Amino acid sequence: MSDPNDPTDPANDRGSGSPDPDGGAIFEDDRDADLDRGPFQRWAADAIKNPERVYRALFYVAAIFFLVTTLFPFYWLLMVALTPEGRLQNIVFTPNGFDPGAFVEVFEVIPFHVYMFNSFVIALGSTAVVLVVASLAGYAFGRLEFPGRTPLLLLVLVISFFPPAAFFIPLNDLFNTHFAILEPITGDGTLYNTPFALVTPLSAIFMPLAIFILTTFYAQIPDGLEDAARVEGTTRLGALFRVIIPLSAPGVATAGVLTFIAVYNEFFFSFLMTDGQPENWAPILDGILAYQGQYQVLYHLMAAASIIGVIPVAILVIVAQEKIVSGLTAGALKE
Amino acid sequence: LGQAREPNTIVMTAATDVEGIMYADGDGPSVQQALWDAGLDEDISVEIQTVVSDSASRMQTTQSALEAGRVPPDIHMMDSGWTVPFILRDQTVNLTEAFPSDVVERVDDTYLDAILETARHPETGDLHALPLFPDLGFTLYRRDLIEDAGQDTSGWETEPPTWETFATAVRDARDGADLDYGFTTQAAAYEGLSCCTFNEVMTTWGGAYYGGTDTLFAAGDRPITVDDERVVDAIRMMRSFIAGETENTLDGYPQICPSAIVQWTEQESLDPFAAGEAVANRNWSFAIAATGTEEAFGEDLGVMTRPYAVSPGEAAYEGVGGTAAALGGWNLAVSPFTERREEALQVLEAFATEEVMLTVFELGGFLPPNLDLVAEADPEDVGPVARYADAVQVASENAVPRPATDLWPEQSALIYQAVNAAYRGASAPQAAMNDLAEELEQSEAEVEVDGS
Amino acid sequence: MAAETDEDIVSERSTETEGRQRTGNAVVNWMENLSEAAYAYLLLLPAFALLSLIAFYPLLRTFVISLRENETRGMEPLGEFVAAENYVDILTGNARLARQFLDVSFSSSVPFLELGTPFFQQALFVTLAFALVSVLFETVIGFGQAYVLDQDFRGRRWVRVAIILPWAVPIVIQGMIFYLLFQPTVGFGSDLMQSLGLFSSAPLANSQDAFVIILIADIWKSSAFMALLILAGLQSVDRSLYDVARVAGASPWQRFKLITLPLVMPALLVAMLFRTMDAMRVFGLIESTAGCSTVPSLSCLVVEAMFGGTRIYATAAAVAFSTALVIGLIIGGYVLLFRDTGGDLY
Amino acid sequence: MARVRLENVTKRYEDVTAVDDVSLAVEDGEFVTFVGPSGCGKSTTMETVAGLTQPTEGSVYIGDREVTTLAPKDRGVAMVFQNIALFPHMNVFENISFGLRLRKYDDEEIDRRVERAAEIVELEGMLERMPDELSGGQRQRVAIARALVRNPDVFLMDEPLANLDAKLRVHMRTELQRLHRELDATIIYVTHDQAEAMTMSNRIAVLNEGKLQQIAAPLTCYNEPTNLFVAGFIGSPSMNFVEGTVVADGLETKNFDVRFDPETIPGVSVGDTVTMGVRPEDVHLSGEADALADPTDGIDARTDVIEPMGDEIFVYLLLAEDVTGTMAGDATSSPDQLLMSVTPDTELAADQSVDVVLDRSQIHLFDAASGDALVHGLTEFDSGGGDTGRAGTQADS
Amino acid sequence: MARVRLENVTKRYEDVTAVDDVSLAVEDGEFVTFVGPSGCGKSTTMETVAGLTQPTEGSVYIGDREVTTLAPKDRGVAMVFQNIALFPHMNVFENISFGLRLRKYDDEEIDRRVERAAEIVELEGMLERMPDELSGGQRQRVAIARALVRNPDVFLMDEPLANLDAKLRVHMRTELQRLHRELDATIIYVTHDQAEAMTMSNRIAVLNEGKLQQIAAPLTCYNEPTNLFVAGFIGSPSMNFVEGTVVADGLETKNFDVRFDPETIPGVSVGDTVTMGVRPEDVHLSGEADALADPTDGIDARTDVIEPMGDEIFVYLLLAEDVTGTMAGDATSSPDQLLMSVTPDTELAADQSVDVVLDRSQIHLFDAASGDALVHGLTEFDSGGGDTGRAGTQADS
Ligand SMILES: Nc1ncnc2c1ncn2[C@@H]1O[C@H](COP(=O)(O)OP(=O)(O)OP(=O)(O)O)[C@@H](O)[C@H]1O
Ligand SMILES: Nc1ncnc2c1ncn2[C@@H]1O[C@H](COP(=O)(O)OP(=O)(O)OP(=O)(O)O)[C@@H](O)[C@H]1O
Ligand SMILES: [Mg+2]
Ligand SMILES: [Mg+2]
Repeated sequence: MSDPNDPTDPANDRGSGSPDPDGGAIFEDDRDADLDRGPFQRWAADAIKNPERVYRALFYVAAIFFLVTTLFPFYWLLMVALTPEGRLQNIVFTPNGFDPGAFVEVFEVIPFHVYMFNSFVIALGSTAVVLVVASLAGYAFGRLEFPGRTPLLLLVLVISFFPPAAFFIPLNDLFNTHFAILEPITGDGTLYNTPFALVTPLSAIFMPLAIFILTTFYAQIPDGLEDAARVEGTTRLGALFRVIIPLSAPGVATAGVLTFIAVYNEFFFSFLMTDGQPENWAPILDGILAYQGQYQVLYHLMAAASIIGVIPVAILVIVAQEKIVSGLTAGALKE
Repeated sequence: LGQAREPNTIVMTAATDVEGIMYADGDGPSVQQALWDAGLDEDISVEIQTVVSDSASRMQTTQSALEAGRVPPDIHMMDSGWTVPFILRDQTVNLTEAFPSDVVERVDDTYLDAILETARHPETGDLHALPLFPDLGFTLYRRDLIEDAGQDTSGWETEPPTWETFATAVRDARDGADLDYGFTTQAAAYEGLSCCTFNEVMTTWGGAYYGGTDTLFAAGDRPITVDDERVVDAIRMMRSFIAGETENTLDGYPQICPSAIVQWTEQESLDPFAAGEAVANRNWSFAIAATGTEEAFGEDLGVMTRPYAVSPGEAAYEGVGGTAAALGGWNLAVSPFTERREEALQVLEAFATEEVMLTVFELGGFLPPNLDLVAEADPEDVGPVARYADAVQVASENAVPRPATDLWPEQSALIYQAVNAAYRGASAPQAAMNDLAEELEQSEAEVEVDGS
Repeated sequence: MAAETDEDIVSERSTETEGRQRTGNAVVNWMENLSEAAYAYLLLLPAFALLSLIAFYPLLRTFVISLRENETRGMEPLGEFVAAENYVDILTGNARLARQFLDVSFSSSVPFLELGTPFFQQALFVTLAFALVSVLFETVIGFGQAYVLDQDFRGRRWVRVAIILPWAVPIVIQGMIFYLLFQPTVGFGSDLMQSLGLFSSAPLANSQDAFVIILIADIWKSSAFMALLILAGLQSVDRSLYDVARVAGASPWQRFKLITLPLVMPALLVAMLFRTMDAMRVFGLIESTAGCSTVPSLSCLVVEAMFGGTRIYATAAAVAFSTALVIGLIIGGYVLLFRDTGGDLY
Repeated sequence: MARVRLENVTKRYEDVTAVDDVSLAVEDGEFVTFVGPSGCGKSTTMETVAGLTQPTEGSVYIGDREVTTLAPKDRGVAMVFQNIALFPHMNVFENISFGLRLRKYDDEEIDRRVERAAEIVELEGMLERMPDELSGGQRQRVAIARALVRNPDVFLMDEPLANLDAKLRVHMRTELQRLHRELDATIIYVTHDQAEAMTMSNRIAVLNEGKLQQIAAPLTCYNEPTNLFVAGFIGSPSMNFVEGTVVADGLETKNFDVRFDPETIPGVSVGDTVTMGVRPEDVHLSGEADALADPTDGIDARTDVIEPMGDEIFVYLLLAEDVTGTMAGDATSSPDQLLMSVTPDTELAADQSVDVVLDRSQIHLFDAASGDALVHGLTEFDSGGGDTGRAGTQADS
Repeated sequence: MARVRLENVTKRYEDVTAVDDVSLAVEDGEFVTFVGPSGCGKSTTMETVAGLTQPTEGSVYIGDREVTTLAPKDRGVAMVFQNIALFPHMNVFENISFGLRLRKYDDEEIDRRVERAAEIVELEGMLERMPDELSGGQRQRVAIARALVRNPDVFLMDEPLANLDAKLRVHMRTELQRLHRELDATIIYVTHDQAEAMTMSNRIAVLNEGKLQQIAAPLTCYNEPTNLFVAGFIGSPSMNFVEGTVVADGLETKNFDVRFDPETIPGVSVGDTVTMGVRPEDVHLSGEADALADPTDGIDARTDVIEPMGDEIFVYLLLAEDVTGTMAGDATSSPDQLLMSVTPDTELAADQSVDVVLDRSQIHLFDAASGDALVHGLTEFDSGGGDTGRAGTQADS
């Protein structure tokens, strides 16, 4: 902050000119800004004190700025939803006409709630699978030493290098292949049109992100806490679930929210794995796209549907953020 | 969790609009009933597997099902723009062989030729899909405004004016009525530009992609004529419409199109027209139904095919020049993988009957592939389109299909990019078309390699 | 009390031993006594089993596909083995694609490389530019957002939801919002930017303008991703370290630079890493706003080749692998660059 | 200049009052140690001085300024935290130099100071280590060094030596004292080690349940505790307390009497219940009574536990015949027990009868009800009330 | 049953050997305290016993089993960590009951045990609090309670009382001792508090730089340290060391001589350089010489710093005339200084001439080179070599 070599720095101007406390002290060359304060220093200190208030003001400005910029497109989307069909013109701050009927119509045109339910179930399932499997992997990568750790971790990353389309042909084959053992479960013996067909690939595709997030967060939990848990009688896995995961709550919640949202809105693989029928586990995006005609697009319905579709995610975020308690490690360790 | 198939159902893909007319709420008419009435076995019911309406996504759905050999669906509804590639990949059932010959004959005789072309094997000429309904491009205009501006529009329905007359009339009407827009059309860089709107404009200027209409479905050894002067002039005219007098435009053609058309597709171009803010609009038959009702423009709506610049006689190639209407529409193809092939064929046969066509037309507003039936339909049921039966007739006579070979998708992308760039003024028309010609030639060359 | 404990103690002793036996079933014991490495491999097994089936195996097959010839006709989509021919076509601008991966030629004049097509129509450049700019902005904005959310203030939970919400919007809708916003008849974005002299009249059809629109749309949505991850990192920082720093005389900026940033770095790096990879695979957003021919990205090429209607699977596979290679190179750069900062992650 | 003053500082958490209306002043250059039972509010008080905690009520002054709401960085304090709190991402050098780097000292100066500080805390070879490669005591030393390198007006040290061994502790104690002398810095110190508190501080502040009990020179607290709490808290092992009733010629307790003239002591009247306090080292075997100026009468006792400590021996005495021995450490709480401290060469066995005397001049009386001190040091009736050595003052309450 | 045995345990980190070839056995039910300077490997040794650290070499046995690679949970140990390591997401109750809940004890039993443990550590009202709402000492007490509720074969306690005040510490000490007696548990304990080590342990293990120096009963370590290190480390303040040369009639040091017969001591011969050690409490004013059985000749000295500690006074003596006083604490390192501890009633002022004597029976001699003890307690030539009290044994080295 205050530069000891800067003559313009008020902190260096020792108004009192008091001699050094003790010539023999090792710290005789005391440049600490705080040591003695004349009136000028006090003035300077007050000026430094003000910035805290300036920071506060800046903070509010930033908060409001972020709120406005993130919410405006939603507001605009709402205006689109409220604009009656076919009058989609010149929308700035108000809808062109006013027809909240779109929010009812979305359910009348197609069973949108079924699509939502499908997406919700699939997202929940995939999130559960991802969190469990990635937690195990994250624990291994983040807290254990073993040969091949870095190469394996990078190998996981490689999956995310590929555009989803790269998986299309083989997976399309795989999921339409008839497996006799599946017949009792899925009816026709293929995974197509079943929730498994969605949960499995989606879990795999969103796994790398979760593994990386969890690896990072698990690695940061101090060893001391895991040690304490193990001496208390947990297994290594027990320590993971009882101590490390709860303490990584921000990371786990984030990985969960990100996975959930990604799967909830996923289209590409869902499109591969279902025929788009709501009764066949088609996800929400199939529903939203169903409002598109060959040449016509029912923008107001799409807007309304997507606003409705976002609600479960918003609720999830509200619930999950309760887990993101701040200062989780406070009071844990003396070190 | 998965669902086993119910016996005796034939699953057919379709968008929600078709699904909406398939079954009746109560005792009302329905397509299913019409199918049964037309002789379909009462045991067999048709189940619609709804797909996203967007043509590109539908093609992907179809493609993934057929590549994986998956059934259901037993019947795929295919865009006339991309039926041929599937035929070429042996992913359809040869109807000429599978149908009883009388049915084949009836189809050959009564169906609109242009749409049938999109459902035939380009090499053998065999029918591999049954057209469900064609669609045609129309120019919609505000008769009242144009007449107010002093232009007589009587007769436009059957004999469209020249581009010059049309453009001047639109400009006058726009200025007279103080509207925001004159003529709205689709010129975004998308399939609709290459297959349809530009195809139409080019045709009315006597130009063609591959030297006329007889070479449309056989890629490989055919001339590339996109760098022809006619084609370039067509672009120049559009450039005039968009930008007024500036570089690469044609004299005598006023500015009548909003510059935003280069990012517009059907919906965006229809909206201003429907809202009364434009004088004319190029669109598909659904737009007639949307704007021709009494609540909308009613009698004030004029419908015609495209204005033209070069008459058929003056045109250098076969089948071009004069007015034109782009051909869209959908065909039904039986999946070669279905175990219910007979039943599926029965369903298709039933679709080929006039009753069913009429029912589809009356309930859903989809033009029957046998366009003579338009006049026969009950005007009460079919709405405004009935009023414009003449225009529909002219359109069917001047329908221009896209050159939907197996290479069309990639060529189409090249074309719409080039045309869009030229429209926007991002490249000079002649240069753009020269480059395009080169690219198309390269693409065509692939076939010769493949073919050999 | 003392006497009472005496008894407890005796009874307790036996229970503890029993308890120990109860938790000690065979599998648990076996797992506990594995060496650290063996245990690590065991934990990685489920993840790698799933990934192998759903990711590695398909990728292998796709790679094989990329080495064969396209067949546009007939049932069989692939022709003969042609080795790297598809790759060569891609890199030389001869692939059967509407927009080329890369289209540069050598010239005699400075700077010796010439673009065959404008910059914004070359998939590689568009993708790299997009990734660079978007990740840069998203990191800064995401950090800002996370920092705001990390503070204590009333209504924080609602602000948090609000800031995260864009990430919850499906890409199609995200695209739709910005498509309509910049549709002159519908939204005001186009007019606004035009009046500022920034955009042309049809911004969605103009590669440059559309690129900016896509950037804005992406930043709007994806900053939330960054914010969420960075926030999680911030929340995990031991608050007592800030006390130490404050007493030591650190200004807010110094606390940020010296404590927050290094401690959040691992989370930040993960966020940036995945954002970069995501940005380099951008497709849906482009498709639903300006379209792939206006702003071609690498993924656009893959999708168009794969689903464009002309059946050129081999080309598609080759483009996909080339894309992955490009991303891999960039990520490799990251890993090298942040080797030290990322702690023991890499 | 760097006088630290608290004025009616109160800090309340939801249901706990951690600091309760504490007012005190630490003079410039003074070394004040806070002592008190665990949880009595020592750390909280320090945090208020540092500015890490805002007092619920009251104000804090450093030098001439009110700093109650001032940011910590502007208060000119350095602090050693009880929970150590090293920066896990910085090595020892970086941890120690943190404050200096913030102030942009030049590298040379930083090196010099860090080296010197590392020398003081005996961490010379470990500057490159990361905190998680250090032992508990090493970490604590880093924390100390981190505060030492800076030259603030006020040092706050919260149990800085808790994890160090006796030798290092003595060394650190000396170093801190020297630093204190040389820098003339004001030091506020928390420790639970009596020796530390005794030897280092100018004054000791005794806190209990958030309230300030006494603030005075170490020996004053030891010899003249203001109340029972301070008397019992200062000194280890703790003072013996025996309750009794004041009678005309002294004090009557359950097992023995102590004679003195109650009239001479203000606030004490016959019939009062008082608590007598005497430290273990003021309990002597009657054989040594000669050495005392003013011993009490002999008290019969039996030895219970004998705890040899090396340099002294603790002897737990049972006064009543029928009492069964309890364990060491609890002695002070019962009227039937006394703890005696004798020199290591004394030969005593457990369960042996002994006769002990108390050093009358070192007997304290406290009001049994309020706990306030009544008198420090008694004099016998007849003898002329000589002021023998360290005690014998009247409690000033 | 729960004998703990380390066999040649070595733990090396990259460039540090934290534990160096340590072999020791802690008998079933024994209470052994590890002491040693900060960083000497105490915690690391404990961690090897708990199974948290794998020794680089050597093996660990608990009871009859080798447990070197066994998981911590199967070793039947409970541990109080030096860094406390509370689970920050659990309240006090949950923290304490963690181990019990893992073992699926029924709720009632858990409640009972936690309550009892909370009582022992005096945390009764705080079971609902989260760790970050506790003071440093309270946290430490939670950590202790967490170990106490379980009933393992072996308790490992790493400085469990470091943050507690003297009173609570004495109380906890008693509780731990009682627990030890009642449970018959094996306890391995680390502390830097000499009093704790002395009073609680059956044996003390002294470590230095990872090596075991001595393991013996507390008084043995105090009175018969095996080497200079142990002698200097045990006892606070530390033993005085003076180097000297053995001559025919005793030892000659710079400032004084001590007479004895070198012949009687094995391993010592005339001309050797040896280090003499004498504890502060064995330095007496010559006025007190009568009380000693065998005092040395008087030594002239001058008082330097005087440090009153309450129950004793430390007097720093300067032996040579020309030495300027250095500060307290450093005395033991110079041949010109001596630290003396006297009773608090002794009246001494700084800078006063005094005559002191050493208690010959408490003088230790060490080999100056190796540091190994040569003899504990000298006898004068003429007197018959009476074994006076606690010392006088030959070093067994
Ligand atoms: N992870 C590590 N890497 C390198 N050195 C280490 C590591 N952990 C401990 N050490 C070193 O090992 C030695 C022994 O450490 P240990 O914690 O056992 O000491 P200690 O006796 O408990 O000390 P203290 O009394 O300070 O707690 C120390 O010098 C320490 O610096
Ligand atoms: N955040 C909090 N919420 C509630 N109570 C708190 C909080 N922080 C501290 N306390 C309580 O305030 C009291 C004083 O705590 P403080 O840390 O000042 O004690 P201390 O004197 O430093 O004790 P120790 O010697 O144990 O460190 C304690 O009873 C503690 O439990
Ligand atoms: Mg504290
Ligand atoms: Mg330790």
